Amino acid sequence: MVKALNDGLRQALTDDPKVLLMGEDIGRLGGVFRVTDGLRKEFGDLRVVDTPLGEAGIVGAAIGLAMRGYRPVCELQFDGFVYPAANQIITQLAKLRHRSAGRISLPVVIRIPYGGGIGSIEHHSESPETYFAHTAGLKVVTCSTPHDAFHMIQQAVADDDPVVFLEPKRHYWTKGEVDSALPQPLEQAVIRRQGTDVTLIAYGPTVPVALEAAEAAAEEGRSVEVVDLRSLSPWDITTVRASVHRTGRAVVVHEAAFSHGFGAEVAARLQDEEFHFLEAPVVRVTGYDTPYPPSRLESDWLPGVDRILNAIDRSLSY
Amino acid sequence: MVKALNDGLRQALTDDPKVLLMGEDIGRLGGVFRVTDGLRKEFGDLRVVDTPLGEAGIVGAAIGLAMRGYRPVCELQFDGFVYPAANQIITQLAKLRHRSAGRISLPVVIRIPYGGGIGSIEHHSESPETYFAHTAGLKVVTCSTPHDAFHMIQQAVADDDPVVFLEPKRHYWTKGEVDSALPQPLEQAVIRRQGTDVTLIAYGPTVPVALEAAEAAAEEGRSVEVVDLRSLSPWDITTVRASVHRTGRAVVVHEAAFSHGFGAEVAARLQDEEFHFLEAPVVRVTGYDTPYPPSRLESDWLPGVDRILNAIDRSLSY
Amino acid sequence: MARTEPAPPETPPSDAPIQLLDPAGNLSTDDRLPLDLATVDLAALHRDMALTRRLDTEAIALQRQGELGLWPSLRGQEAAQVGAAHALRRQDMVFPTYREHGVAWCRGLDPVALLGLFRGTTLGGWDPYAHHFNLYTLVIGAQTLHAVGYAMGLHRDDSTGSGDPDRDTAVLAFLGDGALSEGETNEAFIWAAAQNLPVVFFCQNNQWAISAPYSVQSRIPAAQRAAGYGFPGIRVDGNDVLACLAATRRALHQARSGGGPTLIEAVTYRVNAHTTADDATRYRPAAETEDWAARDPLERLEAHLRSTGAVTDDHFTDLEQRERDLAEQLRAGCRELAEPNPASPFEYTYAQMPADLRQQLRAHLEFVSTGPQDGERQ
Amino acid sequence: MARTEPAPPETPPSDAPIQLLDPAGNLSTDDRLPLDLATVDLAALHRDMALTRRLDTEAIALQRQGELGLWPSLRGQEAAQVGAAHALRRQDMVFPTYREHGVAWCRGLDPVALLGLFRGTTLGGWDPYAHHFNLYTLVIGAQTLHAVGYAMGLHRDDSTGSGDPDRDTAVLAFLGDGALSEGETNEAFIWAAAQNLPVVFFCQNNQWAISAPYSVQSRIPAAQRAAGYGFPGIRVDGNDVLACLAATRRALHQARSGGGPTLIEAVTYRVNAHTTADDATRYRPAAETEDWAARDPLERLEAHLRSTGAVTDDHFTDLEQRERDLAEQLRAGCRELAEPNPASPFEYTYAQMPADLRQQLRAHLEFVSTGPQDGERQ
Ligand SMILES: Cc1ncc(C[n+]2csc(CCOP(=O)(O)OP(=O)(O)O)c2C)c(N)n1
Ligand SMILES: Cc1ncc(C[n+]2csc(CCOP(=O)(O)OP(=O)(O)O)c2C)c(N)n1
Ligand SMILES: [Mg+2]
Ligand SMILES: [Mg+2]
Repeated sequence: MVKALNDGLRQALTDDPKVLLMGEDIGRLGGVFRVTDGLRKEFGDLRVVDTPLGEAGIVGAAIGLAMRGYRPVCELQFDGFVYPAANQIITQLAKLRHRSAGRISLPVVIRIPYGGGIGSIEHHSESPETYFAHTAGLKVVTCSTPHDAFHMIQQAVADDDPVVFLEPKRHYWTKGEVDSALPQPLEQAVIRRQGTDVTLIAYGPTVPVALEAAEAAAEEGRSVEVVDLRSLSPWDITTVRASVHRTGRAVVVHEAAFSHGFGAEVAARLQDEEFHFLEAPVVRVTGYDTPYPPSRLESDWLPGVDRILNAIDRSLSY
Repeated sequence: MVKALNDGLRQALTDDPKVLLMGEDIGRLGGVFRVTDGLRKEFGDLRVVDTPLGEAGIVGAAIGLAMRGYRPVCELQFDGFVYPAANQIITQLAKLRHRSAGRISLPVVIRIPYGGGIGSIEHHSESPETYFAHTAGLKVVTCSTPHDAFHMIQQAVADDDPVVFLEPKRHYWTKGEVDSALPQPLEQAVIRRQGTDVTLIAYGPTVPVALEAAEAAAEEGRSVEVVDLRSLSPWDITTVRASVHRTGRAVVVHEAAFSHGFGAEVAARLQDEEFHFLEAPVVRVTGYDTPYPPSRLESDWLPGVDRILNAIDRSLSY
Repeated sequence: MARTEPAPPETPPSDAPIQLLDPAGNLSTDDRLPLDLATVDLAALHRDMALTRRLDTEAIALQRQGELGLWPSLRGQEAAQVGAAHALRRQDMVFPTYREHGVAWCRGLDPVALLGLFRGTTLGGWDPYAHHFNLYTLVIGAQTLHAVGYAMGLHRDDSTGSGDPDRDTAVLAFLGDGALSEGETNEAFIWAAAQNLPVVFFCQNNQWAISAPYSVQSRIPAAQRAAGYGFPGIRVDGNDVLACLAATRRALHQARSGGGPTLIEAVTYRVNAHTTADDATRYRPAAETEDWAARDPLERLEAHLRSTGAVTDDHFTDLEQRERDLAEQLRAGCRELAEPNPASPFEYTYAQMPADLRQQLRAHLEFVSTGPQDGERQ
Repeated sequence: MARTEPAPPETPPSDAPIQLLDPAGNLSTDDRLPLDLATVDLAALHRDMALTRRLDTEAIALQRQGELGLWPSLRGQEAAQVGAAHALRRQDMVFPTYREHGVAWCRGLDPVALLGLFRGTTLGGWDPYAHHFNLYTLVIGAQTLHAVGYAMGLHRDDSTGSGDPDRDTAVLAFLGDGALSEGETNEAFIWAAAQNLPVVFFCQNNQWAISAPYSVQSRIPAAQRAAGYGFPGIRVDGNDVLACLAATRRALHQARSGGGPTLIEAVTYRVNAHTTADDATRYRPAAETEDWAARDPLERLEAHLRSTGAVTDDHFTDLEQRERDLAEQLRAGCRELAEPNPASPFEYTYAQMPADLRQQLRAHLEFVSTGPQDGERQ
């Protein structure tokens, strides 16, 4: 996936001279995950900018650059280090189009390697998507395959709204085909696996886990449909509803904490809009309402195949 | 309510010499809403501290003070100005007990005048509760009456965990009895009005609106129970479930945006835990998924009595 | 234990602010800041200061009449703002706070547009690109980083150092003394310094951040902050329009030529309360305010003009008429400001309205059109 | 248009860092920073530096063996850390970053405790109050504000300026050169300056913030930052343990006496990569690293001790044994570090576990005990 993102960013830089990348360690080093490897050499230090160490500065400066006609793609180094930029993201980036009655357009992308499962230390495994998805004016997307990574990063750059682009870091080294001809609309969910008994809703880091669980469930004779949301704000409830309409059951999986995690919104919408079709409550399989634990505990703490299978059982038991 | 908060803070300062207040304009001015009026004079400038203009500084310094044995009560001047402190709140204040395996205790209160409806300019009418309630390690509470304000602020100060204390600014001037002898446990919801047809769940600024709606519904022969959550993290689902168990119907009201607002969590929990008892979907009456509008639009934008009555109708139509 | 706040440390006697026009209206020169008076349109400076004050006075009146929710008065700061604004070239970009009505005026904004934000009909009110004057920013310090980013864009556009006066461009970012304490402001200084960006930070040190005197933020002059980052800081009498003009001209010129950032501290005073909602008597002595009133920036320039005869009487009579016209324009314009469309928050949240939001809008419009008006609910 | 980043502005030739012990091990004096050698335990300094290095070397080895997930090496920074730490009094409070293993060692922490964070068995690992040494902070700059708050507490406790050596207390906050660019760090400077707080900021300018050379953050020496806030900054050779000791002693003394904050810039070098996960060859030339290796802080002190005969041979043989013991202690201790209890995240989120969380814990424990172990799901 790193390679697909790198290719996508190279393409974006090539296609539009106004695109530029900025962040800590993205130039000389190529990023701590090498997502921007080689790009500074190729496009120069004015387009691939090693910034000072200040996240508010990165996003704040990106806003100014966008006002001057640029399309900045910021990297915030880790999920746990986005908060110094919260003020610029929430009070400025998300709101300037609205504040200016549409006169100011801020095509800024904020790339964030996110999620757990790689044995990291504190602040390097978090899932902050709720903070962004709850903030009107931001788009929030996340990719789960190299193919999507390649296309979605380019679509995000081309989008005229600010996009928070969450990169599931534990799948950075996942390999997969990239069909450069077939992008899906950015905001559209994708059914990764078809099934008839229950709909499993996942995104980013939990999609492969959900597919694995679906596989395991199949061995027990359960037909699980897996929806990859891809876009979290806006999110494609149409695809989800259609699936749940067929299966009558839904399980949502994410790494973020349970309370006010994305699953809450999914459950709230489905219980409202599919009230008569749901045969069981929407079940959530998520991180717990604690800070992210030390890495020795993470594999149990994170929602894994077994917990998902339990949830499917529970859903089917109604 | 301002008076009740002022009295509560005075009591807290009197009871414990380690309590101190800090924030922008809270001393000489007594706070832009006069909540801390007179306290600097009474307790001195070392205990009621006019700080420099920096929200990260306020919360960060409060953490250090707490580590030295103090119990700081910070004021962040408005809901829209909490974001520069997001990093200190989310990565430090909320997590230090966990990080230190319980060795560090941070009894810090963060007071925030919040919510809309007072005709203010941008950033002065927001409802950031989801950001905090989704953050494990923080407690989040809000009061809707002077009586609660008086007690809850003291309970928050006495609490050994960090508490985000949301003050519904449009009810600052609400008058009401304060019975100094009768505090309710901080984390417990209160049934403000009993009813049998539908449960209306509100907190802080929307409680009086909910009561008004219940009143209006009563005239149409509908018996509406109104629950005031008071505590948003943790929240008292036991009281809510008991009520919904009786009524079979629930409507949640808040000013924060619809998507990922508090109502999502309430709906998600209820559809799961009261699946067999809910006779209608949990309906949400909330702010919209837009930034807060210019004040000339706010009265329609905010959830008001009519929208709540519509929601009750909808719930009862199932 | 009757300890109070720690005693201020001994600070070196600070440079007195540079002054080119004293409170009595007499010119002086200062080697540190030369100004060729032949290049200065004194009448225009005076006119803009007077009209700015009138604008402010009218807005306060409108607030008192309930036409505005709030107004942050700039009274006392007219010299700082008009002086700085007169140093701008058309293409220079301005990032104001919420108090730069004088700069807005000089940038040619329709003054009525300034009222919308405070009337609650809009959150913006003008096109930031048309006048090269950004929207007001209410979050203290946030705009300084936008200024830095814009300046990074200028550098990438080859819009500095070309020598072409119509091409070379700088950014002028305004901030208050309180804003010096926000982390973001300091990050802006750091970025500007390290990248040698074409941005001028103009700090109106009006002595107060709401109720906090400057001593709460710092015990040394604001201009010295720049030294910590390695770029020049200059301290001028902010009630002296000539010093403000000269300092800003020089700094903008340096920025446009590729010479990097400057921090200007204009030492001035917020004569009125923080906003019309504030009560300054709660935290500052009347004597202080009176003291500063004697250093009024407008009277100072007027004294100069009258004593030197630099302008004719026509200037003053003409100006009086313009002031009356402006007042009338504001009074009428304010009441005529368009009410916002209930759909607008939905329309302007994203470039294209997402389907879900469209549904929310539909429900909202139905509610607005049938709901509250007739007192009946749908 | 082959423009690149803007050229650095002409900066005045910066003060060379103060040095009391040169790379060859010769003593010198500097009027700006007197040090009475009679008060210095050279053998202890050397011992702590050598053991700190051994600790670091062992930890790197443990990481290579897969026993640690990561290790941020302090190699090259031993003089800065041990020098600073030796200036502390017991009651002084330290706020480290994640690289202050040398300070931790001098504060008497069990060195094995330092490994837990990087092994993933804990997020903390020691009692911050027992050793007056806070937990490591991974969010750059965040700890500087905690230091400021703690110092505010000291002021309120009457724990400065009493003249009682057991009572007067200061705070020592560590930070890197990169941390100078975070807004929060600058807010910490502002608060410390305005309130004249008993806090010393010790910046190890090791020239790099991961891959960013210092020039990305600033083009003037870090010590000058303090001047912008109005408190003293001092620049010392960070590979000279005596200069680091002397500067920190003086600054801490001043802080304890009520004289306010100081910023110390210790000019040093991160000899190894940022962490064991980093590859420094991608961004910096080997020649630079070799150049700095010649200024090794430990060799410098050793050369001095050997040439002056300030210690006996026993010192070195004894030290070798201690180093071996320490290595053994770390190797054994690391593997014996207790695995974290799956209940601990739940137990430590709040003082009292809320009912909902208790239910989550119950479900989790059931899952952990019956779920994954036997490959069967419940
Ligand atoms: C981040 C933030 N915190 C707090 C406020 C509330 N506030 C509004 S104006 C103000 C004082 C600003 O003082 P200064 O920068 O000196 O500007 P002045 O009002 O004097 O022009 C404060 C604290 C805010 N707008 N933004
Ligand atoms: C707020 C924040 N942003 C980014 C990071 C990622 N990061 C970890 S260390 C580091 C460099 C720090 O450099 P410096 O302050 O010089 O300390 P050093 O590592 O050299 O000791 C960065 C960018 C972080 N930990 N915190
Ligand atoms: Mg001010
Ligand atoms: Mg460094």
